[in-house]
Amino acid sequence: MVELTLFVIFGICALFGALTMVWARNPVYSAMGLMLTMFSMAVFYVSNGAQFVAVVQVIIYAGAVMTLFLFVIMLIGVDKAEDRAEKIFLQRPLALGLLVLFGVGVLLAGRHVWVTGPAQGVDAIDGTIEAIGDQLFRRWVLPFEITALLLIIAATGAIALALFKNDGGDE
Amino acid sequence: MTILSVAPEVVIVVAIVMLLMVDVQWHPGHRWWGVAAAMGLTGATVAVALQWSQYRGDAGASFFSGMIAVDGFGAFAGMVIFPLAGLGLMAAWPLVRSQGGRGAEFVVLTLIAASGAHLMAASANLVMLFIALEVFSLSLYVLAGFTRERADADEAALKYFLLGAVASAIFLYGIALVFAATGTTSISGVGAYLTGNVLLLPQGVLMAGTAMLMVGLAFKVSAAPFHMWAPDVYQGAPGGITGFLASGAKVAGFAALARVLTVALGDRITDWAPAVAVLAATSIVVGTLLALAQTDLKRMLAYSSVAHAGFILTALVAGSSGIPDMWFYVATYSVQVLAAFAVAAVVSGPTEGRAPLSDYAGLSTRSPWLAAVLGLLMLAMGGIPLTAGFVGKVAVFRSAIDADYLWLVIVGVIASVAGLFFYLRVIVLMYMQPAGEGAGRIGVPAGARVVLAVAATVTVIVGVVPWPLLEWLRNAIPL
Amino acid sequence: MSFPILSVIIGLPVAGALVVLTLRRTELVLPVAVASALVTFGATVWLLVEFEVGEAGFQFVEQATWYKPWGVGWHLGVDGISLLLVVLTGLLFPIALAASTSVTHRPREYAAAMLLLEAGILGVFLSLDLLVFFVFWEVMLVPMYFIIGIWGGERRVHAAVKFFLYTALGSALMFAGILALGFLGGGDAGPTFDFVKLLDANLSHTAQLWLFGAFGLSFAIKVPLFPFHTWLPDAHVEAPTAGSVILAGILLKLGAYGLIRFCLSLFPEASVQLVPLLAVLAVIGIIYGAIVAIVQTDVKRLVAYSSVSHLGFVVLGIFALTTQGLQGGVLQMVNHGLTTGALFLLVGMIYERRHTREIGQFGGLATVMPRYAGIFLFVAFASIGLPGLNGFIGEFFVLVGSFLSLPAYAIVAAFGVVLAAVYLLWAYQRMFTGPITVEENRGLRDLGVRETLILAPLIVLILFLGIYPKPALDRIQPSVDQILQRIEQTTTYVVPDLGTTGFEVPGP
Amino acid sequence: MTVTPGWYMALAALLFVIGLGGILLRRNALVMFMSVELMLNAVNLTFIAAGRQLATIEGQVAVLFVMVVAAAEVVVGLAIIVAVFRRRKTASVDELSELRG
Amino acid sequence: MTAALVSLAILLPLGGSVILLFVGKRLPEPLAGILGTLTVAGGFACAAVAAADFFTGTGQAVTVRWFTWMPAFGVNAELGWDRLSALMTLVVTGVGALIHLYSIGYMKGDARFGQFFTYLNLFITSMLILVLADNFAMMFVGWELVGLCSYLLISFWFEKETAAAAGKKAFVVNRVGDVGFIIALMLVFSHFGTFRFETVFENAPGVLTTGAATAIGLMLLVGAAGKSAQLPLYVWLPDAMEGPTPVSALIHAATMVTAGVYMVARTGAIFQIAPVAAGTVAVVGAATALFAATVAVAQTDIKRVLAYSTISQLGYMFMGVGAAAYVAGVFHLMTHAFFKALLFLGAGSVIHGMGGEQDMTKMGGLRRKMPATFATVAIAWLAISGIPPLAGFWSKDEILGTVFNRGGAWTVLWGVGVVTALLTAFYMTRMMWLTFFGAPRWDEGVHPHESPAVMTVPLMALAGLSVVGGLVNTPFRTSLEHFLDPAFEAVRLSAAPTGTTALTLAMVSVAAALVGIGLAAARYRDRVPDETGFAWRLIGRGYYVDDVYGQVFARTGKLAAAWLAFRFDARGIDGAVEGVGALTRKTGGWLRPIQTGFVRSAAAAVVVGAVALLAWFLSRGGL
Repeated sequence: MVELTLFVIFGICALFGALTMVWARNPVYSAMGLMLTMFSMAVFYVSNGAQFVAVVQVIIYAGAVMTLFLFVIMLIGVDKAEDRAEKIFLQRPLALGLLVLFGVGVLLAGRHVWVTGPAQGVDAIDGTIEAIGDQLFRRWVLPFEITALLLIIAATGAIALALFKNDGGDE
Repeated sequence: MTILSVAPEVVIVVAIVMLLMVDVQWHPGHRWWGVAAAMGLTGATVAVALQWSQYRGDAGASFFSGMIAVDGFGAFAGMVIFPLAGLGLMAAWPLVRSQGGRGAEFVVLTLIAASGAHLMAASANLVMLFIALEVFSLSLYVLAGFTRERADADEAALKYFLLGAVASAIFLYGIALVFAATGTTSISGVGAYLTGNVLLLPQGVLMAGTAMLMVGLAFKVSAAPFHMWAPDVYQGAPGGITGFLASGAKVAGFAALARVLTVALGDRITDWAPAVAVLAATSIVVGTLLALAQTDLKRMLAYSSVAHAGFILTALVAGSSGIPDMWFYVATYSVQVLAAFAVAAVVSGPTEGRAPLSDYAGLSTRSPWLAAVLGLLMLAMGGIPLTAGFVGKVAVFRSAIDADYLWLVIVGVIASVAGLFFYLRVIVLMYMQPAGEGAGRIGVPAGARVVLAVAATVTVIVGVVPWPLLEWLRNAIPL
Repeated sequence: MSFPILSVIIGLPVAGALVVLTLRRTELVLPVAVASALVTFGATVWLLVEFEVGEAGFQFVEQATWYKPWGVGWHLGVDGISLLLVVLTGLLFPIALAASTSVTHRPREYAAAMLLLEAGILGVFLSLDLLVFFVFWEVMLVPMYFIIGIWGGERRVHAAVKFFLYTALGSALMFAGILALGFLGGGDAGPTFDFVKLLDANLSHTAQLWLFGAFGLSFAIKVPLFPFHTWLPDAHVEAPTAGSVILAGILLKLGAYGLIRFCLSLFPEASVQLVPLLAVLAVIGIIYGAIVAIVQTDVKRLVAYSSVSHLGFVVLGIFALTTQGLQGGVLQMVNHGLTTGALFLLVGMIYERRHTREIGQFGGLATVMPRYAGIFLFVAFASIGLPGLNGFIGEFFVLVGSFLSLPAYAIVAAFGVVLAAVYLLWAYQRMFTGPITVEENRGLRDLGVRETLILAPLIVLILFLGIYPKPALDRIQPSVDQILQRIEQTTTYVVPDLGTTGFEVPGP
Repeated sequence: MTVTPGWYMALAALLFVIGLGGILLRRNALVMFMSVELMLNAVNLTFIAAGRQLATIEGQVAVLFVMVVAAAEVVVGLAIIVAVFRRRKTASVDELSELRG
Repeated sequence: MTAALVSLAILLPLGGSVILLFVGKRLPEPLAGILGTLTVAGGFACAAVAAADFFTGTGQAVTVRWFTWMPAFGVNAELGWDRLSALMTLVVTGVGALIHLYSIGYMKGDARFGQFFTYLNLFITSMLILVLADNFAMMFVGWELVGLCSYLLISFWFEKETAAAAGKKAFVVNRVGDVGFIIALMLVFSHFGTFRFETVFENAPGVLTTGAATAIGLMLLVGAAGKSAQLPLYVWLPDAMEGPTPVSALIHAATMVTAGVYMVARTGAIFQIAPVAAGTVAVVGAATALFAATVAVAQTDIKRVLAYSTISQLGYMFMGVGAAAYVAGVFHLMTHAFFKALLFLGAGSVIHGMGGEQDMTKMGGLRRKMPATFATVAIAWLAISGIPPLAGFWSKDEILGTVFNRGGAWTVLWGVGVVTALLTAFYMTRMMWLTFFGAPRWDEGVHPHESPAVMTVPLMALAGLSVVGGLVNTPFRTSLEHFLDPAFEAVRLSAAPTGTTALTLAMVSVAAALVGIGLAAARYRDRVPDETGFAWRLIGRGYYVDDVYGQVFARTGKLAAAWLAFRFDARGIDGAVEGVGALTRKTGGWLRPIQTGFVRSAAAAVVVGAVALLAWFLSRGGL
């Protein structure tokens, strides 16, 4: 019952946030909408037994990442509100049609049952740090190491692309 | 041997670290980068060669709790990718040098992309595959926009990035749905689940997941209609790196696609083969037709790569029996396309994005060897015999016919004739039309020379005597 | 295995091409190329001499498996049908090369392209593995494309591309057909592309029809059969002299050769069923090509259309499915190679002098160039099919041979004989007789020794084959009969019987 | 009424579609990028919900990896957007259409 | 021995031709001619020696086998030496030698003197191949080769456009006939499986149905009509007069044009089974005879008179062989060879003497200037007119008599023949009077003179033959018939009338001749009447048949060909080909706008693909 309540409330929040993000003309509002959705997600994670992930979601995602977004939004100007005119021929009707089809498709796919795979265990899972850490450093150690490469890319890439030295900029 | 399974990546990472640290400390310049990259790539190649020698054929195994597969398939991919990255860097070297100190980052990103590509081919787990794909793609996004002198590069990078992100999100969604449907993210696990169980429940989620996995990978290999980024990116990206961009994506993308389709979904071939066939046909037709109308060499090559993606997909309709043929095509085509873009980089400039075809008029007088190699490559891409391109076409069409996809073959052969038109146009320009006013001789940088020599040699030798390679692939790669 | 003469024959021009490319001195290029082509010719003559007359099967066979899973291998052999064409190829190349002294632009590449072309053509005639055959078939296009495109006339690029694409389109379907055939014919043992093995393939009727279509279209374009002929005039007009000689002399034969070797042998049922279609197209080609040739104003175009007409005879002969018709078809290929080759050489010689091929630009040439005129007339008459010259034998065999099975077609085709006289003699009249109308022509010099020597072998052969064709026919006949036997065994077709029953011609 | 993981997954599907909508309908590169993040979040929710039903923690691990990837992607993406903005003073992707045809 | 001699008869002229081809230019003028003449004369000698056995009655037909020619047809290069071919060989080489001799004088000073004899010798060779062939294929070879020589010699003076055109026309029209011949060959082979005369004729009654025989016969007739200038293929012969006069004499009067007659005679066994075909031959012959005779009446060019006269006389021969009077046909062939060659050579002599003038209205009164020519030509005139006892009378009379003797509808043909005889006498007399009698109407500067001996000697020889040639086969002494009998073994010959019928008929035809001569003599005795009225112009132009042909075949044909070439081919077929290429390229162009360059379009495309794949996969299960 609690879960249902949470689901309904935060489900509405998540959808509202998502729609806001898409709908808002000002990117700041979009960012706010997205943040709302992310928080709602965190709640869902908790209800699904993924406490640690929920924490990470809040701290890293809703916190750090969105902050980064906001920084950039500020950097490139908050006043850049988009006008709603569509330049591309047929883009909107096409997009809406496609979205509906896509959504209907996926929902139809899960109409009967969403999860068909065999249950791996009997107990309800508990996404504690221990449980996750155990997985992460045993079974998933290789992907974990590989993510290091992602970080190198992020670092070098950001430097390469956005670090304008005096000679770099040509404004 | 566990360490051997990740040895290529380890070597690459070591090389990256050495490169960066030495660079930061002593600023030795581009020579050092080259040495480091060469060592890294050579080491990685040796490592995958070792993998090949020990794990090919039936000896394939997986390591790190089923995260990475070491088998003929992955090793061969590495044996293509790492040298390809080396060639790509050689072709891109003038570009690297033109970037001053940022060149180090360029080299690093290329190395990372190479290992990402290899990991894509070797991943035995869908999540692992996703990470590898991101490693690979993110580095390419940066490389595409690396030069800051030109607006085109920005545009290319942003387009590539946004579309790539969408595609990988869809791909990831596919992983999630497949996970939900089968309870595992292991590629072979999915396959085992699908073959080993009588599935009583409706399979909608599995099917939706399959569709999205295909979207993500088809995007990577630029199959129509997921191809629209390719021409813009290839045209906008700096000439020097476009070759690696195009060829690497093909190798890694097809490796991943083939592994997912045949290992995870091999049991469902009757479901996906028709879809692959239609994708193939669409790509061939769309790529060919659009290439016909181009006036820019790089853009034309981009569309032609769309068509080639279609040809390669043609091999996949035969399922796992088509994989050696697919590899043959991918391996030879990737060298060709890399070299073709390398020519563009020489003629139009390493940092330039655009390469108007008019630049190539009379190229045979301005640089006979350049023209000869580009001509050869055009013929190879057009599928003229005695080049690897022809054997590749024989291979993939053979597979398709074996799988009773004659219609696809007919579409393919007719489109290849139409395709000849634009390949021939390049030759016409180079050999049958005079050079423009004031167009002097073109000097070919040493790196590009190596690339062209290798590409020409591979194209001709494999074209004339393809049997060893074919035999090799056939024995080594059953999944 | 005995000495691999056939591989050597294919390899010699390739080696020659490589040597030519490395030559530093330009003036050595042509002699070396000619020498290389002559050595190849020598090898083909050796083949001719050593050929066992009366044997129907393949001789000098070389066989090696290359790749079992694909069923592909190196399988060469020569029989009566290909033998003469191989020799013809060997003969025409040195001649064409020797006639190329006017090529000054990139002579090395030119000579190399010609020699590679020769290798490709020889490969097509000699391969007995369909995939290898196809390789040669396609590869041959490339040097020809360059020869037209680089060393051709004004609209060379258009012509070269058209030539390449048109023929490639045809061969694309054949390619699909070959692959399909390999699988259909291989059965459970895996695919095979070995021609000899495929002869035993038990193809369904439908499969035969489809495959015939795929192969046939490719060959029809190459021949070229009406209405697939329009690339030919363009290619001929723009090609340099040697290119035209080879194009008309040999390249066109490849199509007809393919029809005999592959369509008739591999798809007998379909062949028998499609005889009316092919015969109609052939006859249309005969008449149509000739009529269109009449009004051409460019000599090369005229000869090109005459080729359409002549090749129509060849195809008619082939699909007559009688021994005379088939023999005539094969012989006519050789004949056409000699005569049309000579005609193009002659046109090239006048072009070198006057840089025009417009018939209107000439007139009265016989006065200033009697030897040229005489040789031209001689060759023209060979082309018209005058008895005593080679063209007659071929046409006669074709006409009488096809009358046995396709009387109505043969009768219509016979009118092509009249038209041939009309277009060639009218052209001769406009070019060589009457008063000299254009001043530049007054100072033209007659053929020199070199030019006469270039033409001499063709003239001798034209006469020889016209008077004494038996040596050629003796070699053709067994192989041709074997094909007919096969057709009779595998289909309900019966080669018309001679003399006993006859057929009714409605009386008054 | 019990909330099954299926509910979450259905909700995730909706969010995913909305994210996709942002890509198709918005032309501010930043907003588009945020839409991608939304899609990734939707996928994460799917992973977690499915993982719960399957009684495996693998779903959660996968989510963690996705987050890392997303973070790296954000860095690179924002760097690209900034670079574009520096040159063009705009974040509208519609103006980046010089390469076409 | 015989074989060698027969071979030699062919090889001698051939050798002469080959030698002259290579060295002709370097030989001094008369030498080339002498060589040519000697080889032909040598051929005659050989033939005469070989034929001696036939004359003595002991000779047997001989087959001279050279080599295997076309194995698949069972055809060898073989010569058949029998009485008919022997006779033909003698005529060809005999008349040929005389004309060669004559040509030495006539062609004097021509720039291509040697070449002329090359061609002439080649012609003799070809003609001998034709008459000596022992199978259809060989005959066709000769048939075509004489056509070639005819082409070469008509357009010998190729600088003259009309000459070149005439040569081409002759060849092309002949080729039309050849199609018939070829079809006949095809029919023969498909029925008999061989081309050998002997086999074919022996088995013809058993193998051929009437229908088949008729078809073969009619096709042979088409061929013969081409070569022998019968309706409707006669148009080339008048134009052929563009050639040097000896050529006209040799080829277009004495030998080549009679090949059709020879062929019909040779293939009599087939015509025998096909009465309809044989009848058609006769009808065509009669029609041609009459038609050409009327046209000849209105010609002013001396050679054109003779040309139409030749056509007309050939018509007689056709009538004869059509009526199965083969001996009579061949007989007339022979006599005609003598007197028509003589007429042509005489005309040549006149033209030579007149400095190239051929228009009879500008001649007149030449008998004094050129007595030898006049005398000889006069003999030929009487011979052709059918005045006994000259050669033409006997042979013509035999034909007419045989035709009459067959009764029924044939009588009509006989009537036509008589009318033609009258016309023949009329136009020949007209020619004589316009040329040799009356007042000179020469152009200024023309000084007629008698030709040299090298030209007049052949005239005299031919005149002699024209006088006595008829005597070999008179109703009183049918030696030619006896001679040829073995050659026509397989054929049932029509008999000539005997007794009073024969006499009456002879008197009728002589009367017709005399009337013709009388009318013409009266009309042209002292003046040149005005002959420019419509009717004269109509027949003068040969009833405009040639013009109609020109319009219908040449002009319309050319227009049609141009339409085919420049519209249908270039625009239609090639347009379609190029169109496909262009369309493909254009399709690429049309697709380009889809590639908008907008990120969001690309994204939409991705989603389109995703939706499509989704739809496909969902349709495969799960719904």
